[in-house]
Amino acid sequence: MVEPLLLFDALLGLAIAALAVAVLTVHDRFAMIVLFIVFGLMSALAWVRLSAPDVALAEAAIGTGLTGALLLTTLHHIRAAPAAPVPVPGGVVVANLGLCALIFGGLAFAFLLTPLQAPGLAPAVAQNMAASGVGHPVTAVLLNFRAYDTLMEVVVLLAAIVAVWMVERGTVQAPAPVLGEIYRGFSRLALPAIVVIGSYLLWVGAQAPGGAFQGGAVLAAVGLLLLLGRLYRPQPAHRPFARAGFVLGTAVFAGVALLVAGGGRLPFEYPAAHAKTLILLIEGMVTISIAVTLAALFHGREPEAVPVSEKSE
Amino acid sequence: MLLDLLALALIAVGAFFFVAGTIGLLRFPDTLCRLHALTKADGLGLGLTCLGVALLAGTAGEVVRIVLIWFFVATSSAVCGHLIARHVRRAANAGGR
Amino acid sequence: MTSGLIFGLTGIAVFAIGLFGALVMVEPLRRVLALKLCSVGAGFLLVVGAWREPPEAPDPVPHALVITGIVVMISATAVALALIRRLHMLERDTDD
Amino acid sequence: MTELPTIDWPTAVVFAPLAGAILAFAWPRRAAALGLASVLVTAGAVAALALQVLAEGAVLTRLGNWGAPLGIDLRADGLSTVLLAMTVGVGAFVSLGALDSYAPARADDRTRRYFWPLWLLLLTGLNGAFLSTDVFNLYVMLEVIALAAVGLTVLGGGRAAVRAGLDYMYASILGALLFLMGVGFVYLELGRLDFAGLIAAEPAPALTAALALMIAGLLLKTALFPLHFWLPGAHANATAPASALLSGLVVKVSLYVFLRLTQYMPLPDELLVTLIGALGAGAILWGGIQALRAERLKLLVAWSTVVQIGLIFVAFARAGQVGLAESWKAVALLILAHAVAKAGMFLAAGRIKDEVGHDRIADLDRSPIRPTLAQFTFALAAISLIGLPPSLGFAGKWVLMEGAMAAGYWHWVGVTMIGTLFSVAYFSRVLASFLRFDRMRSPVAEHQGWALADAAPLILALSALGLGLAAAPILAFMEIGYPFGATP
Repeated sequence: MVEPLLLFDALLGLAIAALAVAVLTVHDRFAMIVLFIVFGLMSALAWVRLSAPDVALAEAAIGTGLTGALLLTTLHHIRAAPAAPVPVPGGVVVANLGLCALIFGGLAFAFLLTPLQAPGLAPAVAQNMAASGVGHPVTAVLLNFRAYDTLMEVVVLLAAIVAVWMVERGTVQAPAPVLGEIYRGFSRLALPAIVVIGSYLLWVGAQAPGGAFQGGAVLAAVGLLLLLGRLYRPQPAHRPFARAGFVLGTAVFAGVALLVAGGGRLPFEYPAAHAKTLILLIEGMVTISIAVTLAALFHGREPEAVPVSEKSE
Repeated sequence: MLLDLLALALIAVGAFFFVAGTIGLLRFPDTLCRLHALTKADGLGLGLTCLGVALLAGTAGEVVRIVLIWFFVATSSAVCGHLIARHVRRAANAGGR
Repeated sequence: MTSGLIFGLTGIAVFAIGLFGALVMVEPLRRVLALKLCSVGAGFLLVVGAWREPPEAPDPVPHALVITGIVVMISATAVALALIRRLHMLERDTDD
Repeated sequence: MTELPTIDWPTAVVFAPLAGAILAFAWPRRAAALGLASVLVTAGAVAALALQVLAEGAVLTRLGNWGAPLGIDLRADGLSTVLLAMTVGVGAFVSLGALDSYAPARADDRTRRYFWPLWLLLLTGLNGAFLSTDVFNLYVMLEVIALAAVGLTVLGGGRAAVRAGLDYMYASILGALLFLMGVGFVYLELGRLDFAGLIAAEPAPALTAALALMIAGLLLKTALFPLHFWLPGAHANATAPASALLSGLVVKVSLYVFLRLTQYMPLPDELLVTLIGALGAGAILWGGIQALRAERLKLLVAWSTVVQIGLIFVAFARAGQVGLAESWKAVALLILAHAVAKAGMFLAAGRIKDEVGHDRIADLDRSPIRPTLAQFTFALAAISLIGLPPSLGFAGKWVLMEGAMAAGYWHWVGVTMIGTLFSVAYFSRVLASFLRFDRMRSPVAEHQGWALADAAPLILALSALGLGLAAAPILAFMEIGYPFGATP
């Protein structure tokens, strides 16, 4: 029963590598992005095969779905630019091809010489699961054992939105396409469902695959639907709320990490009795921040006071 | 055992329709024809696959989730098809003028 | 031959392909995609490092690392894309 | 130190700037006041940490009380603490300089509002990186630094700055991803990510691959020749305080991580050490030639960063087979000297540009306005970068040359001397134009010899000069916690 699945894995691996090549070589830029999305979904499938459903969910929602949306909206803005400004000299291409082939060979050689069954940290995680406050090992690692990394990851997201707002000052962007009535009807139908699914993913993360990042990404889709259907338009007056949304996750996460310290406890050392509550609180706030930030990254520029002609339809 | 075989058959037929839709996508001449092949065949393939998987599901909760997945994928692909077709028509109108 | 071996090699190949793209491509969007390919390749390697022959459960630590990596990568991608849009706007304005 | 109670100083050093960043972003009207306050609080926390390190030796914080390798530890030994002090010290004076550079008369409201959150996020990342003991945590910190640094690069908003920022972004992400791939190989082989695991590890093919990937990524991020292509544009086109932070502090982090990693995972072959030294020599030559040809003051200063980074790698390379036991001191001193002097120099260059209105070197001596104090500051910083006594740069070069001569590595001595000659040559291009008055036909206009804004760069340049006298205590402090001796 193992052989057909291995064959499937091999085909999937080949397809993924081929898609990667296709992303770089296809001429049309729209096709390039679509191929990338297919590539991302195939990678997520491969990670399911490697028994990593959490990672697959995150890659499908964030790494592929939202990244794809970001790429498409950027393509929409720069579509006037020439596709390939300057051709690269053939010699450079060949030299780099050789270099990368060499790197592939070296890395593959090192990989093949490494036994894959190193014990890793799995036993240590299993041993401390009871003290972590949650039942799902990946969530325990993200929100408890390596919570400091996760806090800094939220900081990276905060840095990204600060930088994006700073970069895109006063840009008047290409008008978004009008999507029509059927789309609006669909988004009204889908919005509540997405909210439920996102919240469910957040909640279930304590015990099963899911969690703040996947849930936040799904909720960010709400923002995308609203922005695309012009059901919500960012106004300059909303900026304080947006800023509050961006920093909420970081602030609560850092605040909890510091406040639990004291009385002989260290930062990030949640009291055992309240660990689950505190982790859920952090996850909830981080989810909101992630959703707001990702939607704002999709929108791009900071909503600024713009000339009246721009505001009215 | 019989149920398993039936589920397997349904999924296999579903997969066949997906493949057929994909071939249509690759072979048909223009966007509207491709859309025609894709949405119809994939809709059928999706339904059959979901039915097959639902037969294998262990609990009622799982069946409900599969039905929900079917519903949302079906509606969103229909809306996507509509949006693409709409875009094509507008582009054609804009080009024709 | 195991799934881990197959996908480990896939990941290294994707990383090398992405590296090539990052070094050679001139088109801004394609360079961003090449970098994203590199990150998926690195993700593959970590997920393979976590993988154990079923029924043994995988190691959760690398899974958490890859999720972190995915979020970090979309942040970096968003900033790069904002710069691309801004640069395009500035260049278009001066060309007119 | 009983009067330092329950506050955990390593955590405070990372969280104080983070809190400042959150506040400065959430209340843009108060950004400058909140930002400056938070930098000062961070400086206080670093001072407290330094006292604790002095009293107790290396300080270890087991975040969440799990302990590495399951959890993440923060560790402050002498070297980390000195670099933290360098970061907040330089950062505090650059912050003061920024108050003037981004004053309402000079910069728009946006620039002022966004500088502070970005700079404080950068400070969070820098401090976190110097305290980290976990390779994946280092990757995340490098990304925090990268995004904040790119934001600072394009703060001016001009086309050249955005283009340079985009190139910097590509290089930065690629460097980080090479590092991440290396992290993957480390986990594949060891099943853990902390430094203690690296130290205890036996050599293995996967670790060689990991080291190669990580070093490639770090060299790209630190802009060692020939991977320096992104640096001059990014550092020359940013606004002056941002350039000071980028050149003075940001490139030092990847250097620091490089130093730590090569200590814990020694390079397998001396040939590689020599190769890195040769790249450093290439940086000295190429950067020197480009600095001689640069037409703009800030571009010249940016190319001088390429040269100085080359010099630091030469200092690293003279370790040879003996290992880093001795040569790391020269590296650390040169890092310190360059950070302080280059930050002062960029701020002074910014002041000159602000006052004169341009920074074309050829026309500097035609200007009717002579910002003499800024020019004096520039000259002082140049003295440290050239390496004249008693500056910190001199101390660093002295340790480097002494070691190289003792080990019989005469080629590295020669390279260092050539680098010094180049520095003299390209800085004297600028200094000469400061001293010449004969090309100015009209009488020197209303004299603006100095302003309060010159204080920050002047203090930095004077520190670069004066700290050379304190090189011995600094070296002694850096050895606390045996960064490069017995296992920590």
